[in-house]
Amino acid sequence: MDLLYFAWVRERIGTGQEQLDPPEAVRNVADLIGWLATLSPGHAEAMREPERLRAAIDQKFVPLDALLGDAREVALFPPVTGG
Amino acid sequence: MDLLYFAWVRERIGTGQEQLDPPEAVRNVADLIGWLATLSPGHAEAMREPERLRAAIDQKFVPLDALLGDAREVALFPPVTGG
Amino acid sequence: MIRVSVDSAPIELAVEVAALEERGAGGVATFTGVVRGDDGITALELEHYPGMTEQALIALAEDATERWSLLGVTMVHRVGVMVPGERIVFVGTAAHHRREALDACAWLIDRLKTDAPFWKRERLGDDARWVEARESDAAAAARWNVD
Amino acid sequence: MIRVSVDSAPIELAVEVAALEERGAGGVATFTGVVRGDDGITALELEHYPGMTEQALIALAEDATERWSLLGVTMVHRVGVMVPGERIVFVGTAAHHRREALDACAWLIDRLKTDAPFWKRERLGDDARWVEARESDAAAAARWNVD
Repeated sequence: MDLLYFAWVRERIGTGQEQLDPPEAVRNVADLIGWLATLSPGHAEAMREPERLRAAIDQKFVPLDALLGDAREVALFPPVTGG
Repeated sequence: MDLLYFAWVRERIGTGQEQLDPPEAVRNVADLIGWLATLSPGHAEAMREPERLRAAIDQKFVPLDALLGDAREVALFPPVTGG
Repeated sequence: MIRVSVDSAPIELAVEVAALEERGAGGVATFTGVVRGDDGITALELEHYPGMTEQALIALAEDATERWSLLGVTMVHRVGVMVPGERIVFVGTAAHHRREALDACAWLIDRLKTDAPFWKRERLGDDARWVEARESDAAAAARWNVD
Repeated sequence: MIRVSVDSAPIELAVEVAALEERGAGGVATFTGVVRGDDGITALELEHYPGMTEQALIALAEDATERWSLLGVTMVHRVGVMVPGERIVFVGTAAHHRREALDACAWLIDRLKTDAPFWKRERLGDDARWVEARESDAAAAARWNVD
């Protein structure tokens, strides 16, 4: 699974992109956030407040309870601030 | 009193401006329209349908029942179509 | 902060927008009216009431700055003869907040249609006809009164 | 008819508007966001999600053409580093009727704020901070749902 990170999520983790293989128990985005938090201090810091995170699966915005299914690309980021 | 005419009112009358001295009995804009209609065939044609006319006294839009008072400039024209 | 112009020269949109952007605002909203060439229209003539027109536009711009928090208001109306594709009217607003700029811009063009003394005549080859006022314009201007 | 661009080059407003005017519409409405220099901001950085961003903007433009009768929709967003006074975003719509152009333009910028994956970081000299999303943007986007 390709993980993409943007804005301060990217900064805290220290990279904008990584390829990871989450365990079976990780079924939705919230699970993924919990699992990512265990990977490194940077990941932990980025995932510390899930309520401040937003997600996209295969380039579509999804709520945090969205199932990962056979997602190829999952992105995590703060609420958008364009325009 | 300066009379100004615009658009098809001007065209029918054949001039955009004239100086006239209406009689005492002409108290409001509607009276003025009625009196102007008697001045020439062109004036009559321009004033034929008062409901299609709009007016301004001293460069402010007014309804047709507005009193002329000591107006210096009265304009008659069709509904505006700018923009 | 308020700029009003009634002129027979073409409207310089880039210049007008640049002046609004220089107000230091976060957002600039504009509306530009363009002469349409459908229905066989070959030219459009715009007549106005010199003196009253400028006053009417200034009054609208001032009203807008009372209703909304604006850093700039520009209203430019072309008069005389113009051809399809040319700009008739430009309304632009600058504000810190986009909602103020957008609402004020929409309000100004709605009100200009009913409150400023301009008259349009369409030329269709050798023919010409005065454009009739539209009920929908009066309705559009009136709808702001319920705010 | 739909033009979407996400680019680090400055936004060429005159070019974008001219393209909309050429759609043969009676009216063109635009909104331009400009980097503000207040609060000591020296630069603004715009990050985005390549691929998803363009898709999101195209989806918004297509939605707008379903809601309103439009002849042209342009959405241009700048990314990278820009300084106060520069344009961040341009949204423009062309339509026969001004109401359609104005409403669609306002809708597009409201929705862009919540539906497109961009993130702003403000630089204040050597300092930098990510801009927080605003409740008011979500409210502005939601208010269109009651139509």
